[in-house]
Amino acid sequence: MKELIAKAKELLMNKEVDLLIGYQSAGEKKAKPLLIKNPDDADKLVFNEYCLSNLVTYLNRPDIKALSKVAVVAKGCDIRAIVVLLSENQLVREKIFIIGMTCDHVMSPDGTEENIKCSYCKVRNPHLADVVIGAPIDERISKETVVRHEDIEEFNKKTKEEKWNFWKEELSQCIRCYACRQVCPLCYCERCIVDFNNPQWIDTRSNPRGNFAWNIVRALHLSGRCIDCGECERVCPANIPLMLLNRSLQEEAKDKFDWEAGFDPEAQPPLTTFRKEDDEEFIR
Amino acid sequence: MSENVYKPFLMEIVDIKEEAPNTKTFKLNFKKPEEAKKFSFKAGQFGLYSAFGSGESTFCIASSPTRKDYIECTFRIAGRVTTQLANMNIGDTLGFRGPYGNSFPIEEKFYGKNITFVAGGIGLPPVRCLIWNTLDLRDKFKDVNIVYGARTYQDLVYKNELNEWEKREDVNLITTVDPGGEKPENGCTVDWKGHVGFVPTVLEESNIKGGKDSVAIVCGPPIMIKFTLAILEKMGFSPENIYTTLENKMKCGIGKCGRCNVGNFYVCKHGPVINLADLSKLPQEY
Amino acid sequence: MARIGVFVCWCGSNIAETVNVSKASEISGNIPGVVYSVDYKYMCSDPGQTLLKNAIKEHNLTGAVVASCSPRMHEKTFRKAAKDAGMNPYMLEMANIREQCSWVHDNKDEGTDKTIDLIRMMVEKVKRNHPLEDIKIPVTKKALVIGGGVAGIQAALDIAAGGVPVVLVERESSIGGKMAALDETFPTLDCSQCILTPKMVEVSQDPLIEIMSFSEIEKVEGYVGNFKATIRKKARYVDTDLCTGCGTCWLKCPVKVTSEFEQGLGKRKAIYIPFPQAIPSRPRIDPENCLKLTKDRCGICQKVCPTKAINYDDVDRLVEVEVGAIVVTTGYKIMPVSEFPEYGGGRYKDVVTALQFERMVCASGPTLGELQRPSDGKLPETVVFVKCVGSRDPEHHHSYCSKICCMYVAKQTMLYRHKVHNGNCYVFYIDVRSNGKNYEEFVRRAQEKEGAQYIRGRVSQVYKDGEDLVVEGADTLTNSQVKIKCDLVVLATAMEAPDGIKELAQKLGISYDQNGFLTEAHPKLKPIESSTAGVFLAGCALSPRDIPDSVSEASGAAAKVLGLLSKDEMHKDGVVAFVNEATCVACQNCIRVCPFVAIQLKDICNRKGEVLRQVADVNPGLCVGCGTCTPSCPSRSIELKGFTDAELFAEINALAEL
Amino acid sequence: MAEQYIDYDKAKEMLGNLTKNSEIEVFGPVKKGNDTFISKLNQNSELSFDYFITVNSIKEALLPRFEPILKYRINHNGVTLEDLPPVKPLVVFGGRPCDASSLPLMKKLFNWDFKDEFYLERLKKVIIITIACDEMDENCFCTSVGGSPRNETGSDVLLERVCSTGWKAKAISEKGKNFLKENSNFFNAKLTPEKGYPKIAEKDIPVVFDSKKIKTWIENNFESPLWEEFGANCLSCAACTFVCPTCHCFDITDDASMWKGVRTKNWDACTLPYFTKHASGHNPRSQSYQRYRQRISHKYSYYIDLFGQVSCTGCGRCSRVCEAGVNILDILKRIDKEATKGGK
Amino acid sequence: MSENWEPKIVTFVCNWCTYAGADLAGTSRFKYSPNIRIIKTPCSGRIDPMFIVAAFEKGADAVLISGCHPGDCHYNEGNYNARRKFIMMRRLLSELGIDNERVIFAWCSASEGIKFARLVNEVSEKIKELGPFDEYHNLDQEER
Repeated sequence: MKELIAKAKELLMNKEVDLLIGYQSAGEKKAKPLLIKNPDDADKLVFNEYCLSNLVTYLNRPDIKALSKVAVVAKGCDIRAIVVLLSENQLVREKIFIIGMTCDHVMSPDGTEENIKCSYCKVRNPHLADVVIGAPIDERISKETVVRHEDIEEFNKKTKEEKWNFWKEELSQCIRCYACRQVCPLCYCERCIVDFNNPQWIDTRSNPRGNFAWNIVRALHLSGRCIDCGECERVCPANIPLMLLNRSLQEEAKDKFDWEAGFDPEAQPPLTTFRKEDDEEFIR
Repeated sequence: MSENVYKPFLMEIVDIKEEAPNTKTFKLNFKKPEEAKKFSFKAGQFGLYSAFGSGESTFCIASSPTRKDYIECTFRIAGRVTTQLANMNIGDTLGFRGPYGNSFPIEEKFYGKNITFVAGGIGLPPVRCLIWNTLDLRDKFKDVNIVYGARTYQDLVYKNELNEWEKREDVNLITTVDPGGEKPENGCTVDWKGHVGFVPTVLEESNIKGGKDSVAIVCGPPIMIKFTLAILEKMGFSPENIYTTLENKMKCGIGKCGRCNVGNFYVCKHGPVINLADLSKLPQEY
Repeated sequence: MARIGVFVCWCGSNIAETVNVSKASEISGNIPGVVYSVDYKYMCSDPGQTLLKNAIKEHNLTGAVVASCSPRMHEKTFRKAAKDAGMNPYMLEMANIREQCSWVHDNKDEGTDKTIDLIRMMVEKVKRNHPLEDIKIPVTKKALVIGGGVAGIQAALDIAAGGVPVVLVERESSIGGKMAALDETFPTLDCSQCILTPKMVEVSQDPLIEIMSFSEIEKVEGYVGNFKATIRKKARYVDTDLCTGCGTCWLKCPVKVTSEFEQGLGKRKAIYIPFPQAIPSRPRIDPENCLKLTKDRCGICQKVCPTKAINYDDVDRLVEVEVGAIVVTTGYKIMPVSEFPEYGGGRYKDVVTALQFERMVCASGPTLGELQRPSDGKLPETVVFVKCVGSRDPEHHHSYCSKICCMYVAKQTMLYRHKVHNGNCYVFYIDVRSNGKNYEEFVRRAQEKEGAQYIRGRVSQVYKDGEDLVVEGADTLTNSQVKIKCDLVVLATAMEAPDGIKELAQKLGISYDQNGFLTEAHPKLKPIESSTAGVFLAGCALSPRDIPDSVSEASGAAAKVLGLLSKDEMHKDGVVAFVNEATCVACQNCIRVCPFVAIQLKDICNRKGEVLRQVADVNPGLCVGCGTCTPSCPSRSIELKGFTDAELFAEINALAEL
Repeated sequence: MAEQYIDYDKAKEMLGNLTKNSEIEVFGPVKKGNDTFISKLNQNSELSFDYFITVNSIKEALLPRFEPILKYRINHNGVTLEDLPPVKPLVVFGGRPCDASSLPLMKKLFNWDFKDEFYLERLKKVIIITIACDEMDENCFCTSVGGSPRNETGSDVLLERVCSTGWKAKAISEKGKNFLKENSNFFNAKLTPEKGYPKIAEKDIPVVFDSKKIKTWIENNFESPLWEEFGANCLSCAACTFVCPTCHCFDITDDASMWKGVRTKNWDACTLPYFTKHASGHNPRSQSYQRYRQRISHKYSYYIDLFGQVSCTGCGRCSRVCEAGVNILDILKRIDKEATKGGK
Repeated sequence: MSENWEPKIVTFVCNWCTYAGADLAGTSRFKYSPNIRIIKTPCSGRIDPMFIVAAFEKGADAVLISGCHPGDCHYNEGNYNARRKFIMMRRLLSELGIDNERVIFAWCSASEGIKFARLVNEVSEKIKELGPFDEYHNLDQEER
């Protein structure tokens, strides 16, 4: 923590960055984002296992994008979002200063359970960072490991009908607050497809039809891009298990395109390229 | 349940005029004569026009309240609703609900005064209603000046009426197009006799006088309004005597949907007509 | 204002038999926006088209739907009629009620219902259609040919013959390419130089052709009809304008080095022309071996030059040329023997490539046609040729066939036997591919009349036994192992994509395959077009070819260029992508998926010229209207005119329940 | 009348009974994950009564997430408007006093000049059965805006916990009295009030700011840089407004096939980026802090100008749901402090 | 299910291969079920996976998507790009419990008129077996 605060002060004091995005405490076993411009505020910075938010999402905000340089405190999993944003021309690497935090896992606010994404984490030691803070941590999963998500495996035991009923029930509770979209570091469109009305692709009413279309399009637009930060699911006020969809598409991208997002900013995103030998068993 | 406030009148399109590229004027009759009888409005009020299947869009009522039995609206194609409206034919049905909002204080504030209208581009329709209202009660006012400009000759709306006003002795009409707008390569089909220059400049160079007895009504794109207001104040118009209409995004038109407010000023209820003195008290959120 | 006319065609009984056309027309008349509907026996007939034209005029139609046969049949016809009547042709759509309805269904009720649906779908689409204009692109009437081998020479000559100026860029100091190094050519055994050099001279004398030798492509910008190529003229140290090619300099030059043109078998000077018939006949200085340039000594050439053409301070220069079309004829290289140590390549001097063999037997070669083996100059009494070295060998090298080896090996056996009448020559082969005019006869002649002994099988190794080489291999026909003692081994090594081709392809925005050969736009129907409009391909740049194929492709490419540049401006249809700049966030998805490199990033600047943000920008000249960009755009900021989402959704929407 | 009690089982039975009647809509607390939501009940709903406060408010019952306001048919000759189904009577069980007290507030708006009969009709037909609070957390501040854990405003029946499995019922309105009468067979549980209930008293939730001071500060400080600080964390989603009992903004959209259509009023939120964006691209509130300023100012200033009352019931739902850590109470306290400091 | 219910199959095809293949089925008079409605796009690359959703929303019981065989694409790569999108869409739909039999992908060339006709018949038969896609259509609730 001392190191973090010192670094933050240094960056702000020397005007190396205009803004620093980190975490502050929000009570016991809770942390929340902290956006500071003044070096004196750096003392509020904390980093602990309750720092769940993916702060990278703030880098997309127009007022923050307009700044000349911004520092962001990021865990390895968060940096994966930066990688995707770089590969999609949304960030200029020189305009961000990445304070990478080594991180073994984060905890949900009730403070007992390790967050589900952490069990699949391959980046406990942050990549791409300008400075890494924290002692190195043993990676429990190597980059090459093909991850099988237990929740997906479990879910896929259901029959078609069970799946349909499950999602119908879940998605009918979506209130279309777009918290999932707004928190997602990869949802940066100037105009979301749901705000496009000529034609109206997606029913804006929060009726089941609109909710299906919205969640389908969201999952599709994240396919091959989602970096498993789980923020959408975490912020969903209706507790919809959105990551079930995102994770299954991650698996698909891995299986079919040998692709995991968020590691290589130079690589071509999988849905903007192809291989001639891609799977087409399903095509008649 | 009693009356549904969101239920529109069904209107039939009885005439369509192409005013400028992508700009049309509809003349609308009530489908039910009894609704027409009950209907009245004041200059400056607006309504919500439905293209069934696409939704509603807000425009002012462009015809004069002194002319009964029909209403007119002028719109430019901008989004989904206006696109569908533009596709309609004479005889087709659209929806209208209104009139909503406040109006110009003609009797209280305008009678006996010089009236100056300043409009740019698609800003003429909101004041056209008031222009005809004024002209229909011409003897209640002193001088009537109309300064109207658009980017090009093509973009001037209500060309027939401009001709009509031009000919009238009791109206001082000044028309202008932006530099280049008078040229044939920019679509000008006539030998342009009006001014060439931006509205605020042309206004400043005119012989129109400000003062206590003078009221100005300004409508047009934000940038034009901004410069025009400065000129008007310089010409001696007092902020209380400069009126404009606000055009915030609206959905319900009746003060419920929470979209159009500027501070505590609900454009759909307290507006859209507002004078500069009041406007300057509001937060800059329009 | 949508005023749409619907025209239902009977197509005689072709449609009317299965579709109640009058009912379809009547019901279509009730679709909102439809102001006129009619059915007619033959819409495509003259009276049918007149009916359409008159209705457009009389009813002031803004759009029309012709329900008849496939648009592939008559869309052009009806759109032209619509245009004649003053309607934008893209405001007419066809509902295919013949091929996709009346001809495939039997039940008249079902056919009629489907017809009405199809009409309704098209009416809804037409309501959302926008008038489109054809795109006109001005063209620069000049062509660039990259690569001065026989294909490039042919392309340049043919283009110039059509009256269009050509810039011919060659990386080496002379044009001529690989063919200039060959001795005689199959299947006629005419001398390569005898047929090539006249063409080289022709090129040099054609006033419309500008040769830029010892030059390379630095950068290519622009698009079809409007390319701007930057060419690097490499430092030659000889002013080609002043030089007369008298040859004094290279005669006097004291430095002798290995000649590339002679495939390492002969020598050249540090100032040199690669071969006597070089075009342009202007030397260059090899700066790595020149004493003046390396050690600041000597300077003889400058002293002896009668025209003061030598300039030791020469530097690379960049030249820009504007051209309307480009032909890429960059040829190939062959694999060196050193890649095949198992065959003694690189270890034994007497294991040579086929191209080296060409020089060894060539009358203008280092030995002036005296066949001598490299190691000791001995006349080889036994020669073994090995085919498919590096080709058709997916485990170790290339999986493709180099195509010409079968023929030139047959030729070389003959050349050998003509030099050494009682010499033995053996050919190891997998099979013999001789599918060209007079090719099979030629191979048979080599085998039957000229004494070449063909052994079917692979060579396992080549080793040395004293002075002799021993070739060990399998004869799969007799199923036996063979060992042949010989004096010389000639390896028919594979043809490969030349060095730098990938970089060049990237500069041109064209694609290449896993072997580095350039990819044609369509393997069958566009074999000499690249994926970038205005860039054409010929010869071995595409894949191994023989001379007649390369030359005919070059002529084909020239014809394409002449066709393209024949008009002052190109016209293409208005179905192209367009960007909504207000909502584009420049994520580059569209740019990445566009198969035609038609989209680029563009800066949006404020009045001061500062870059505010970037957006995608479609070059309508390059866009072919496939629409692959559209689904790739998450915010739907790029759409395809004529197939917008609004138009396609309208069709889907028209299907909803009544 | 003797005191009436209802326990968990009877409550379940009653609500189950009410759901059988398809002519009324019943809302009640349903558990999902660790949270409880006010949801429309059906026969299979699993009710839960052990919750501190529901994630969402009872707003959903009276102002549906989406609601048809017009139906029409399109044909060649024009358009025909169709009748809408009548609003059904409702029973809303399990809201807190900070839910119920929003109803009179919202009524003022929907009754302002033009009458939105969809809301007003529901309000007429609804039975609000509120459960008084016996728990609180750091986000609660009802007392600062005139409420209390046992506030009766807006409720028809108020239930007060007397033991771990039941409540004492109190009719607040005429409607409530009738409801208790009609359902007396469920409100006849034999319960003995236990000691220790209710667990909290009004004084446990101290008044922490003065809403009058806040209004004055807002009026005078539209351009204050503090707004940027308040809204710094905001990511511009609508979660806070959608769970808020008093946020009422909506959108109107049409959904139509070729031949028929429905016009619908849908929840919308001033915090969403597109809310005020014009077709021209101009957006009066383009930045997230500006939108957040609108939200607070609307509740604590503009609404008072229009209807004389703060449009906030102090439920704290917005803070609880905000995962970006925007906390309305912190902000209001800070404004209060600023206002005190500034002496205005 | 009403007795005379017929499936509604929305078909998105590319202009160069499958549309031409369908034309060939016509000129060859191969009969097939009248339950399909073809929407033409220039290339399978233009077909957005969300068209499937749109079609279901508008009452389709199945969606058939067809383009050129790999290597045949008129625009070289459009179908390859499309294929990746379809892979993702298919997985997503199956996660949601939507029957994969209702979303059919096929390559059909300009010469495969018979394949096109057979395909339509097979799909039509299968959907008749499965019945109308009421689950999806019923998602469209006008009121809560």
